Amino acid sequence: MLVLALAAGCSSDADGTARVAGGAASGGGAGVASPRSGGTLRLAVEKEPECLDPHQSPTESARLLTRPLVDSLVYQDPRGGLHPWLAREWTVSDDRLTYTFRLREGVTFTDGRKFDASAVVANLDHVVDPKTKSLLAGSLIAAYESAKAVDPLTVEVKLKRPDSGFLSALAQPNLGIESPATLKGPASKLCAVVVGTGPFKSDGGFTPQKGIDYVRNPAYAWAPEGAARGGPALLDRIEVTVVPDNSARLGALTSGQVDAVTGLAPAGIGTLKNTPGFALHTTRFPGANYSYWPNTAKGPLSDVNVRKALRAGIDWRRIVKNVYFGVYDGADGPLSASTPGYDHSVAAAYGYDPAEANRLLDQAGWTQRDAQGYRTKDGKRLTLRHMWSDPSVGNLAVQIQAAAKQLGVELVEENLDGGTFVNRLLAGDYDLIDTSFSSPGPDVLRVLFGADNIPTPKRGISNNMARYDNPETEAAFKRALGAKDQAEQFGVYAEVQRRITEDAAVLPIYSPLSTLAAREGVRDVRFNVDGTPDLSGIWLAS
Amino acid sequence: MTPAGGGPLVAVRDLTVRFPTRHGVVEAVRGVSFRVDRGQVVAIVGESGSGKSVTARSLVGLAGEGARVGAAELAFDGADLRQVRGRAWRALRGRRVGFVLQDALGSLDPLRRVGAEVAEPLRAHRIVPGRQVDAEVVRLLGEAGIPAPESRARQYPHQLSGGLRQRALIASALAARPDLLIADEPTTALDATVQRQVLALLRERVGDGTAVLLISHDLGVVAEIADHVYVMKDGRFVEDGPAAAVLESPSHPHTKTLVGAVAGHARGARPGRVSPSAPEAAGTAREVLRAEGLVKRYTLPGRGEFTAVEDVSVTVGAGETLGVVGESGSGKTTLGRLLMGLLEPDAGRVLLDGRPWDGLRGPERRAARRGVQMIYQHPLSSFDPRYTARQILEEPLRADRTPREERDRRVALLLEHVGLAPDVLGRRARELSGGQRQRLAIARALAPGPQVIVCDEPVSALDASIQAQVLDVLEDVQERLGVAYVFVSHDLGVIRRLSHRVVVMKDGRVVESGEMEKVFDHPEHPYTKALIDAVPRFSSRFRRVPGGRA
Amino acid sequence: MPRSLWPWTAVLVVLAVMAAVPSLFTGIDPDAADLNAPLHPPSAEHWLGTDQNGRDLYARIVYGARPSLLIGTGAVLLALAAGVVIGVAAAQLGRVADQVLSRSLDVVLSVPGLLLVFLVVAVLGPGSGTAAVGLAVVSMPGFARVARSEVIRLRSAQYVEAAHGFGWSRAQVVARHVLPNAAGPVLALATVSLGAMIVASSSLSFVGLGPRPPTAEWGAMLSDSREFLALAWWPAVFPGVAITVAVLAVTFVGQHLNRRVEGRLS
Amino acid sequence: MAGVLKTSPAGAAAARNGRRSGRGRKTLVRLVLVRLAASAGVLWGAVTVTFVLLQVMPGSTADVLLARSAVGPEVRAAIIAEYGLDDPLPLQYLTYLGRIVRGEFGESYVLRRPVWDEIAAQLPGTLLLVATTLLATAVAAVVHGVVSANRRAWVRSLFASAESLVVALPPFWLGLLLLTVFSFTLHWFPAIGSSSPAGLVLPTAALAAGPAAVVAGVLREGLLRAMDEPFVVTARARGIGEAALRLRHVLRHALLPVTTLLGWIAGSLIGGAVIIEIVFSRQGIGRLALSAVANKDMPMVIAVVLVTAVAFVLVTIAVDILTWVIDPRTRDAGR
Repeated sequence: MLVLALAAGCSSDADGTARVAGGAASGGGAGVASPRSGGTLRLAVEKEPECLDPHQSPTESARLLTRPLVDSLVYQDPRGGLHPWLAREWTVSDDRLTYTFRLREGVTFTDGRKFDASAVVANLDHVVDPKTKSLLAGSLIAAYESAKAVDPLTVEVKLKRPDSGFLSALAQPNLGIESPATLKGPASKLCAVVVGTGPFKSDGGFTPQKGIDYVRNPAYAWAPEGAARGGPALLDRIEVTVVPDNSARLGALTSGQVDAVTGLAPAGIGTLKNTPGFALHTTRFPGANYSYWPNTAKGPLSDVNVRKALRAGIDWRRIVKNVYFGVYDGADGPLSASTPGYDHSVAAAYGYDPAEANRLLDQAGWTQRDAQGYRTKDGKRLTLRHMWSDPSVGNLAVQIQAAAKQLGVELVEENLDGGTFVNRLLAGDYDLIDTSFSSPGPDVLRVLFGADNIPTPKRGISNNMARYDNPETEAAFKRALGAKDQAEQFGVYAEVQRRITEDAAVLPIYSPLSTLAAREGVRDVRFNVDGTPDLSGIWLAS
Repeated sequence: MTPAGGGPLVAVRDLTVRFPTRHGVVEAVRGVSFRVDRGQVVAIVGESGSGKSVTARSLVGLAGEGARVGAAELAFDGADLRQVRGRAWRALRGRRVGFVLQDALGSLDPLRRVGAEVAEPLRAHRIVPGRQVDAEVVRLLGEAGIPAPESRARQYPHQLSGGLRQRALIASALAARPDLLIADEPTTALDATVQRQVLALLRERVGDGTAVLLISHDLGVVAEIADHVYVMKDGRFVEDGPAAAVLESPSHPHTKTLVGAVAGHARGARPGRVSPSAPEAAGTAREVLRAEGLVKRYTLPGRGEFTAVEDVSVTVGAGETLGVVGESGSGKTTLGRLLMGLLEPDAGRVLLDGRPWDGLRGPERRAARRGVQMIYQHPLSSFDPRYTARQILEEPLRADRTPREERDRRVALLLEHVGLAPDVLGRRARELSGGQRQRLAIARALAPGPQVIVCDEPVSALDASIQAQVLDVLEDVQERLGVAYVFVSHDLGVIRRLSHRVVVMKDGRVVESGEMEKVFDHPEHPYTKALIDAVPRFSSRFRRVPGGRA
Repeated sequence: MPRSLWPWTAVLVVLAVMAAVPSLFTGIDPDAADLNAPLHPPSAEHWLGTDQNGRDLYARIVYGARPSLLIGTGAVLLALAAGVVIGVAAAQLGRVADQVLSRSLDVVLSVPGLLLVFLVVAVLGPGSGTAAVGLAVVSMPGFARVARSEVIRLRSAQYVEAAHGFGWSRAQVVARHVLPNAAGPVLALATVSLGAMIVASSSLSFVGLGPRPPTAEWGAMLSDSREFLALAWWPAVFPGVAITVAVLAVTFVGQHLNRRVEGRLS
Repeated sequence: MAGVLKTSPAGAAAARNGRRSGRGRKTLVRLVLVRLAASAGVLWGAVTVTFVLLQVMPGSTADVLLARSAVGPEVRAAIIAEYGLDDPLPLQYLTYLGRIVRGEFGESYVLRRPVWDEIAAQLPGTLLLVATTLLATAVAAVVHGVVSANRRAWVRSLFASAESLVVALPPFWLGLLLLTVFSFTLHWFPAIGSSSPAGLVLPTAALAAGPAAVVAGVLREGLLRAMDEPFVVTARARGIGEAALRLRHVLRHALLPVTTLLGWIAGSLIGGAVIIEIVFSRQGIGRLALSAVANKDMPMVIAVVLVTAVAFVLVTIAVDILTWVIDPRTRDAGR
């Protein structure tokens, strides 16, 4: 209850888009029968956005719930490829500071207004306007300087500095194009009702603790190239209900109260696997795995050997298998294996080797043992304070704690209230923090290990929780931003991954799954580039 | 009056009532026989727990939870009540037999309008058509001598004075024009004057030919109206006969005590003691307590001021008894508290031994407090429920740090003064009998060695026979220790017996004061006259008997 | 004490001992996670089965007795102490103080209990102690009110009046007569509240305001069990039974004691 | 009784100048006015206490607000400026108080919507549940209480034990069991919060069970006590039936304590329904408040506190009025 916000938030925030490994639906989805139109999809979701407007809200749920409403200039397919959408085509200047977009014709917002260059300019300006208090979108296009409408169907965007991630940023729902009229209205209105050019519209908008209802936008004719299907969506309506409680959500599905649910807990997945009549659609979230982030700046974990020992001395895979009923996969590196730019060569470093672990600890000087069998160095016990504020990871923590004890390391579980958590995070007063970090590409490494992302009282919350600061990587990040193409960018980030693995700057645990469980009749369940299910592609067989 | 034709209205032979309890069967009524004829007033007299109420209630099948009623004959107007079961009683109750309980406050449903209560029997037995009920209720209330019956009918019991409540209760009992009216202690807790009126009302009813079965502990009341009297003790009739005969020449010792008790008060004398006279001629006695122009007002939220005591001045001499007479609400209790310094007067002052209360502060005042003690009407509530008799008696002694062994001695002495056996010391107050409790209260009041004891209705809650004993104790103590009493009571008999001087209070004012004999034999103020007349006739009738029951 | 009460008294004693020295009842470490035995049904090895971490439920229930019962008890004691002080103060320190204190009590009452506890816990940080404090704050007004009305009632009692007559000082009278006799009803309320408080504290841990994991606490155990309801019923049943039995024992024995006290006083 | 004795002279006095009923109504009006006046203070107190608690909570509001976000310094500054988060506390307090007095509850820091819209959206759900719960409680209690009242002692004690058992069940656990059995397993009722009648059954049951048991007990005690009152004997002696006796006389007396109790329950439910709302995933003002506290969303928390406090005040006044109606003795008591 207490500020799951933080951990939950982190698990989806920052650098938006994700590419889905294995792309399309797993499980009994893709249609044997031919797509049929009509019907209402009743969906129960786990989390809700505090504000629906993707320009303002940073949450995964805001992306999920606004994707059916708003289209983007650029479409990024589940494999990461970039395709025209509202922008028919675009060119990039050689200095990579000017982007010119040619817009699609005949696109209208669901409030009847025409989509044109001025709309794009209005949206981009709105996102970066401090008054919008954007909690994510603004920072996604931090490089943005200005935009101008060259003609009704041409937009020219200027950047402050090169940003190799700019286009994929634009593909995010967070930079989805909303009707300019609504942008002029009060920000509070946007938190309930978002009007875009999407395949669905919702006049009633979003009600907290309740949900949101969509109806098909019959005029929709501008589905992105590379999408499953053009033309209007097949579903007549989508009714989304917010049901935070896992067991209740599962119960709602099995009792037929809803057609589909998202964010099933592993236990639920386990249950559903042996319940006939239901299909489980999953995909790995790309980006950083769910990991323990060691405080590399102070405390016992500032010693790389201790970090390495922890990585080798705990059988992470076995624990994950146990706690998550074999649903989640173990992790091989800072990034989940499904992330574009993932460097497979690091995997070897993430194996279970207790002997090596004990050797490292001895080498680090933690040679003595105290009464309870914990290692000590000059009388001080090897104690690590694990700071967490999401009770839902309790079970995992318990098992890790037990495993660490085998190693002679004491893990102190600190279940803190939000305020204290934040204070200590900013003060760097912790040894371990746990969180995951879904994200479209290797760019996320910059967010997670860049020196200017170390949270401090002055800077406020930021995402380098390992407090990792290394000149090599800093230099690498600069090069990555300026990279002229993806290959170059990936090359740079591969170095970074090896460097980080060498420094054991993160203790990865598993790759989180984005799940959508549904009754058999729910067909063509695909996942968006950021790992959220693509609701507008779904159709109902019965 | 003679029975009006037909058989007896009520005929009872060998009535027994048993109550099975956890500790075996309790026999409340042990074979009593009596009859009531039409138009006759039959009284059953006895002290609390004698079984008189149960006897009466068995006539309407209300003897109580799980009561086992047996009788050789139990007939009402020829009908055998032994055969009556469950609902059948209802035809009898209210319709043929009206029932008036004591304590009208509790006997009228406090949540319902008086009118509704009176109307209940009318509706239950369809005495008059629904439309006419209201009118009938008003008529009945008027008949019961209630002024402005229309408005009264719309009021609630707590808004009526005790007398009016009792009248209303009688009105509802008579609503269905029953042949028999059972009146259980109909006048207890009523002021003498009111008592009188209620009795008059009952007598009037008898005039209409309704028979009355009167239950009472008060011989005075019985003497007023009863034709035939049964004296009850421990579930048996110990004596019966025509009222006059029984009362004037009681044969059974119990009857004698009862009569004696009343007589004693009435004559202000008891065997072996001539009418009281102060140590020195009253008034000239060394003055221990003096009140000058006392005034005490209360502000009642939302309805202005109410003056409890208005310009009252009294003096009490050492070893003398000042009787304070007055009916409820006359301010006599407030006066007592003022004298004790428990209340601060709004005007005037109280001097104890010539030193004014208001001059005293802190320890001084506390010390002075010990000079005036109080005895309450209900001793039980004046003892800390956690305390044993010993603790109760020791407390005042601890308060002035009397050393241990000294305390034991004093306690023993106190017990002896009030005639209590030492074995009570171990018990808690509620384990003692009413009489013992009041003795204990006296003993405690004596403990601090006071000069004055304020007695607030000290015996009115006690049975007549016990009353007598307690009054004896008070007198003995006064003779031995020369303590002065301020004796507050509504009971003229009691006042007359104990007091040397008397003040009569009405609505917070002293209307008359002076030597007891003078005030009682030659009352000047009309109110005093009324009070004295109101004392049930029996006592006056009795006073004519020379020599009394010595 | 009536026969029917013996079993409940026994239960109470057992629970007390459990809370004091849990190791007497089981050799198993309640926090020992057995990776191979998650959610094992009741068996000879695990009498009440295991939870999602393969921890022995019986052991956890035994060790859970302390936090589960102590929070409630602590809350009652705190509330009792604070309530009596405030109540007596309100009754004794004159009209103004009375008004101020009584209104303040209304304020506390007017804020929804759980929300208030939540605020308190948020201020003090989660944990058993703070949970107890929070519950105490919420339940204190009840005690204060009873204490106040009792003191006011007794102030005018005749035996108190009489005691003044013996020359005691005001304080002495309060100490000798008022407080001891006010104790009865207040303690009665305390025994009644104890059961309610135990339930309340379990509700708190249910929403995550109780002691921190992995501490075994009955309410928290139930909360964990929800996730696995479809897979295992035992983690969702036994802790609840424990709470209910504990509360029943407290209630019945408490009622009996109250009757005894009343009997002695009236 | 004491009350009666205290007030009877006054009543008699009033009776003498027979304008009682009029004054009675006046006392009621005065009573209500006094209460309202006092409640203004209570509300102020509630707001102040909440404000203080929120301020002494660890963590700066800005940090907690931005915890879930990735924002540049200018946005952070904009937020701090807009909500005046770095004004001195007294100033923040007074400005906020001023706004409330003017009826402006402001905008939720987190939801970025007028708190009033939010409450308007969530309150009905809670009120509905509270209403059904109270209804269920009252009905169940009266039936159970009346049925069990005139029985043998051992039957009564059996009922009493049953009540103790129900009271001892943690409501959330009861809810959990009901949900598992009737929703997940039998599929009789919906598993997730809905305001449809069917959706209300289980939460109401879970919420009402405890209170109903308590009230039933109190009611029975009241009935038994009332049956011992002398006026019952008198009434019987008038020859009225047992049914009439219970209906016209006894029940009303027993209802007095029950009214107070129900009022108390109503008051506590408005905030206390939260846990059940969580178990049954119902929307409600309680959950709104809890998450608001977690996020230091001051305007939202205080608004909720105000709403519930007002409800509390209204309920108490309602109880007073009811007592006034049922028990004439209180009418002359003034206050």
